[in-house]
Amino acid sequence: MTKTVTDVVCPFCGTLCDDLEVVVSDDGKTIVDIYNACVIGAEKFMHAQAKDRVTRPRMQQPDGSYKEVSYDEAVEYTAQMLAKAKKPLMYGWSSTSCEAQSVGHEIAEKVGAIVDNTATVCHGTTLIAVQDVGIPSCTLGEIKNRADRIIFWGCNPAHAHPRHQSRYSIFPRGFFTNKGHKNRKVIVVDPRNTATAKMADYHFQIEQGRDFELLSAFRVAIRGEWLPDTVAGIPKERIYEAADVLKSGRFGIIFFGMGVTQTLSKNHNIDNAIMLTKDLNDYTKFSIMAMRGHYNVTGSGQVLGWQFGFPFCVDLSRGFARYNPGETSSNDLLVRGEVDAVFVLGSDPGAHFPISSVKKISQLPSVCVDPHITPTSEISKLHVPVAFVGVEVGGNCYRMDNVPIDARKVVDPPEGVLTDEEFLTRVNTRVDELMEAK
Amino acid sequence: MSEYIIKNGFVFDPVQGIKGDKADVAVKDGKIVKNVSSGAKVIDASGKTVMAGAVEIHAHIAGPKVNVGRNYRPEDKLFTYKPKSKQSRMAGGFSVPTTFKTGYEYARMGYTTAMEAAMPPLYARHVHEEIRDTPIIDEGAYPVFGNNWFVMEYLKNGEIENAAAYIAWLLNSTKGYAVKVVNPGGTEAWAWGLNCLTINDPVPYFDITPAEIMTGLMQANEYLGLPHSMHVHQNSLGNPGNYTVTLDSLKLAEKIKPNNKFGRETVLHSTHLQFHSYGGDNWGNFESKSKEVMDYVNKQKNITIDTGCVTLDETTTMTADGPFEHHLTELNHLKWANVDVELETAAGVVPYVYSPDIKVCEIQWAIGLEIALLTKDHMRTFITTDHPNAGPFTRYPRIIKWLMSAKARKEMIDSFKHSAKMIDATHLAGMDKELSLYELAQMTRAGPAKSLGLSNIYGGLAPGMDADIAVYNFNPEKEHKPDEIEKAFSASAYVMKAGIPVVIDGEIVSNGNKRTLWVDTKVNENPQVMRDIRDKFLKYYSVTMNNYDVASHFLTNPRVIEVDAVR
Amino acid sequence: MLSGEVREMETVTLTLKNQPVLFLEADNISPDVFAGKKAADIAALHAYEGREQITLGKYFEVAGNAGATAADTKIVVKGDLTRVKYIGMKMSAGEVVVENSTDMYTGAWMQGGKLLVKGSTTAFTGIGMKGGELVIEGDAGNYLGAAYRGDWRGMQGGMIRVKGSAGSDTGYFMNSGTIIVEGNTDVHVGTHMVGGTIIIKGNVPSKVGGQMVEGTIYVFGAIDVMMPGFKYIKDEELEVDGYTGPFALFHGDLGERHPKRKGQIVYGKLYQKI
Amino acid sequence: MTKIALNLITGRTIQQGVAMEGGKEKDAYTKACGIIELDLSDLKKLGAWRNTNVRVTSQYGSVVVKAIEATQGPHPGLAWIPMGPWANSVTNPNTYSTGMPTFKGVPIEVEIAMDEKILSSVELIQKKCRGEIS
Repeated sequence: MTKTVTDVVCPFCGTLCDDLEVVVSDDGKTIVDIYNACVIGAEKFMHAQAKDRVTRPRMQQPDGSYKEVSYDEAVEYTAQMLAKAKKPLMYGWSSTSCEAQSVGHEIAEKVGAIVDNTATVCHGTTLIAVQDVGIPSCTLGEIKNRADRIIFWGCNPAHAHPRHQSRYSIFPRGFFTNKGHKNRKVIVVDPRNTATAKMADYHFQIEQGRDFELLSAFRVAIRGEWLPDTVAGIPKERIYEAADVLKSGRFGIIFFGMGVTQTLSKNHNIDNAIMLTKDLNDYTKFSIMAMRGHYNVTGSGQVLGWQFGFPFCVDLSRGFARYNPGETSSNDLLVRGEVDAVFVLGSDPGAHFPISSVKKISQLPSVCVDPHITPTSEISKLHVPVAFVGVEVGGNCYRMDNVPIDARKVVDPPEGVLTDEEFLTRVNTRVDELMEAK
Repeated sequence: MSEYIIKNGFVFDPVQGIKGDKADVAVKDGKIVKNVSSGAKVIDASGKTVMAGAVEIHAHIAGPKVNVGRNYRPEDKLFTYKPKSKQSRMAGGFSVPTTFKTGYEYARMGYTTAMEAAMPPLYARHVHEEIRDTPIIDEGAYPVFGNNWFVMEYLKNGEIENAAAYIAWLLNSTKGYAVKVVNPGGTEAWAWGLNCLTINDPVPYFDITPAEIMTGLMQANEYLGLPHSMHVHQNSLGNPGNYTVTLDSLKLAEKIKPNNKFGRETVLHSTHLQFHSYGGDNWGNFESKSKEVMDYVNKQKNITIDTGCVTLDETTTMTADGPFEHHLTELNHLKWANVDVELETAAGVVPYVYSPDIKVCEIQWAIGLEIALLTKDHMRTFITTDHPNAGPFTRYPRIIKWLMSAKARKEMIDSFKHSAKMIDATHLAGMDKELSLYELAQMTRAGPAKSLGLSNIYGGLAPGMDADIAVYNFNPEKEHKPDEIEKAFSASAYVMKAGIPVVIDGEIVSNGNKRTLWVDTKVNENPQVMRDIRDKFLKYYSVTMNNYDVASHFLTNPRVIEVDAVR
Repeated sequence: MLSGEVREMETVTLTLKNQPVLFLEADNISPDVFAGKKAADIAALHAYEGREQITLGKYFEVAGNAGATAADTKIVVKGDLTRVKYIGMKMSAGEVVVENSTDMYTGAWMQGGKLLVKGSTTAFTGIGMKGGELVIEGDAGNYLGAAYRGDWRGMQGGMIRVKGSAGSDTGYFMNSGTIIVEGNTDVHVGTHMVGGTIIIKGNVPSKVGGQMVEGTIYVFGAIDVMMPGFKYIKDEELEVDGYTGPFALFHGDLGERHPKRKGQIVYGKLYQKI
Repeated sequence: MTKIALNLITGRTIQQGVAMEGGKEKDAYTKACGIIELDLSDLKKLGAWRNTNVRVTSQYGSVVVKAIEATQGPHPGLAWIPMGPWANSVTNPNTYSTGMPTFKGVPIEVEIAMDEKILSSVELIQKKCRGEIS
């Protein structure tokens, strides 16, 4: 006999699909089958079942090998490291629940840490742009129900957010869009002829690194002003044409991704895209949305926001919160040698930071809390395996449009494996004792 | 058994009609009692003013748009952050404080209960997560209904009972407290970039008017007998000449009778009236219409209002009135955030600088104070800043100063750049009314508590009520310079929340025992409404119906108000 | 004080004794904070290394006493200061001379007085500046004279001169005042500028004047890629910081909103030396 | 030995996503991310067959990956390595004081490295951190 858990929330990407059905054995220990998930989401649930999974903390030995230790020893090492450090970096937080983030922030406040999340290498520049010019946006259901103009700028949902187009953007039939795809015109701006571009009515194969110029050109065209013959490799006629397509819609949306946040101009690309959206609201209704990556990177920004007032790069070292990406951002801190310990939870900087930053982590006291073996876990002094959030433990998460959805537990974690929240709570208690002693 | 006795203070309690007599207040196990044993801890309040903990009826302090305001304004926290202490977390933000600062600052001013004025249902979990992280004060949140597709469809067909059943379902799902209406119809119109600027503008596609939405929601509210009345932010907020729209909206209440078991005698709460009492037809001839509006409010007994006083600060405006925020950013060109929420509502956020050098801002400042000073029944007018829209709630002590001291008002007016023009466009300069402490207690304690249907537990010092008590360094028998008034109400000498001391000498001493208020309403089975709900989730929502409900683990110490509307 | 009157300044000399393990936050090194203090009091002022509160005396040899007010206090800072932040932060008067290179936030939120750095600085030099004179003899980093995050009120006044080169985002959200870079800069000069003057004597790769509303930018060297929203208007003969010659005037950013004055639309001005 | 100069961008692919969730220590992850996608014209310039090991070098480091034909081309002059340790061996750490490294738009040189081994993610990172390879 098996049982089916419905309305399961997928803990992979910011699309945060909440319609998965997971068939589990009746002892609730093994996942038998998964429905409605994309291939990546399905793989995530399946990997939780991997036989070779690490289930106990491991401490790096002088020869670089790893030796199994108890959770007690892991808690002690972590608490000691954080309590000793003058300025520890506590990084990650995007693949865990808001409840766990909250406990992490308590610890960070006590030890004067810097709390940064994966936005720092993903949509951090978007957050900077929002701080400079705001952001007119909407929930994904609004797009499904109303949108007839859709731009994907520097993003490739066909690969990064596989169910996005069918659930929310290109294909769904909504209240005012009962013809689905036929109601919509799709524009893709990307230097490659991506899988998403192949589905578009218009593809602008932009000269890489010239998004800021092309966005400006769109804004000039919207105002009907003069333009040079080509901008970013695109002839001005096509730019004026696109401007008319955008103005003639009833409800438009710009989705953008790392193609613009990580490209030269960075926050300025997003800034100008937001201003383009604002300009379009003088003619019709237009919104813009970041294609957030990790399933709860948005939640980390929210919890940091209500607790400290900043969405990432939060420096608590002086007993109050400060913020300034470029100084208090993980890669700048590491490369400049501003921190003396690194705690990573719910992210893999070893794989996703430039190597110069990774080398710094490997030279510092470091703890990696992660269900997986990762490049980070294999260069950290301590690796602490934990239960998969959204598979083996529930918790609140925020979708790319900031809609909170409470992730469900579908199976038990392996015998004796702690959750993020349990491990952090024990570290928090131990840190209290150590700071008290000081 | 924790016992306290607060001795020899000048007590002001409208619930018992006590007007400054020297009296003792006894507390046992979190409640006010007649008397306590000799072992009770004595708090000396001699020479001080004693009131019940204040009740905030309308502020934007928790939820998605508030957090947008925090996250997108790092400059709002620069150089003003309060470090952590042994008892308190670090606390920052001037116009949009963090959740910790929100709890601490309310408590320091003697506030022990606050209501979040606009909860987008789809984001209810977020609102409750912030409420959970807001220390000390009891909180509830008002879900917004005025642009909700279910509501508009039922009311268009005159289906009050179905609207009521849906309201009950939504309050239960979102753990909400009251029926909030923001720019009825106008916010749905905004989804197409449009608006409804009078109560008779039809809503695009839904073919219903704001007047029909407000009337229907008042009827549904009284059908259910909810503790609070319908709470409305009217159409055409902030526009010159909008006072006629305001009067049209208020008049809708004439047809409605209150029906509830909570001692509430009103059917409509009209919020931040300052923003809705404007004359003129452009910013040039912009003027106060507070007299016209307050003349009506004073004689129409089934209405309550709050002021929405402008404090002349740099602040952050935020409202579910999406089209208004777009209008504002077109005026001041400052950063604009907007979120349209599927099937339900929208919200916008824009920073705003209320400058004492700008005529319109000076006039707005005067109108807010006029509304408070023209009030005849202080149990029906409440002091707010529509935090943070007209200014941060941390400015309440300053507003109290202006209301209690004609001298303080004169000093302000004289300091204005356009004082002559401001005087011509307003009534304030000619007003010598000075608010009494008793009237203050009505407007900040007993009044809002009664309007919320909570007069049996909050807003008073009668035995059996919650031991929420504020003691101020303010001797009513002495003369006070204006700034002494502001100082006294900024940092309470002593604040007790449900019998626990939380503030001593203006400093936080405990994170208290905050509770979350919500209204659990029982109605008859309604298969049609449940079918409609399932259908809309299947077709139009982006989350499943089973992932919509806010689970109980999001609420700390829930304080459930039961309503039985089964017929 | 009367014009021509020479004012006697008291001088405090700080010499770095040893390098901090991490970085030193020395926002107290400012004439406003030192004013009225003796050497010993100054050595007792707080500085921060991570979460540890320490005294300036732990890292600096302090010699000399400050004047009675900021205006008659001069501070000379010596030693390798590349791990010291916030020197001259919020100073409103007096004088600070940094003998070598220093780190972030040098002269940040400066309101008045003179700050001279004989070496180079890194990012956020003079951000949120309101007044005074800030001179960097070496190079400056990114966000020179820029706004703090989220603030639409960038540089409000004063004068910044960099003898070497600057990084990206020079004069971000600039409102008023003058920034002169005698060398080159990286991308984004005067982005979101609404007023003031920026003079770049060297080259700028691209993204010059993007989203500019008002204000004036002069570029003496090459611009690899011009923003599409800048339209050539005419040539003009101008005197710019000691150089006189022909410049090509461009109006922009045409993609941005522009105010009207006396019925005329006001544009941002970009002058490029011919 | 021919070297060709290209502009590198990095990012997600669905194979990278699946392999990452399957385990970064596994071969599948190396197969999904230890690659560089080149336009057919650039493969020709390089004189390389499809699926040849190549060495990618930038100002910031060097790494050996397998050259394959662009799956989302054509994009002559543009090279693509899926996000991961291989890409980040050569990406530009300059954040322009925004916190964001420059993961896209990195000038690289590509040369055939037939006999050089493609390391697994863990080997690659460990060797680089220990200074065993540059």
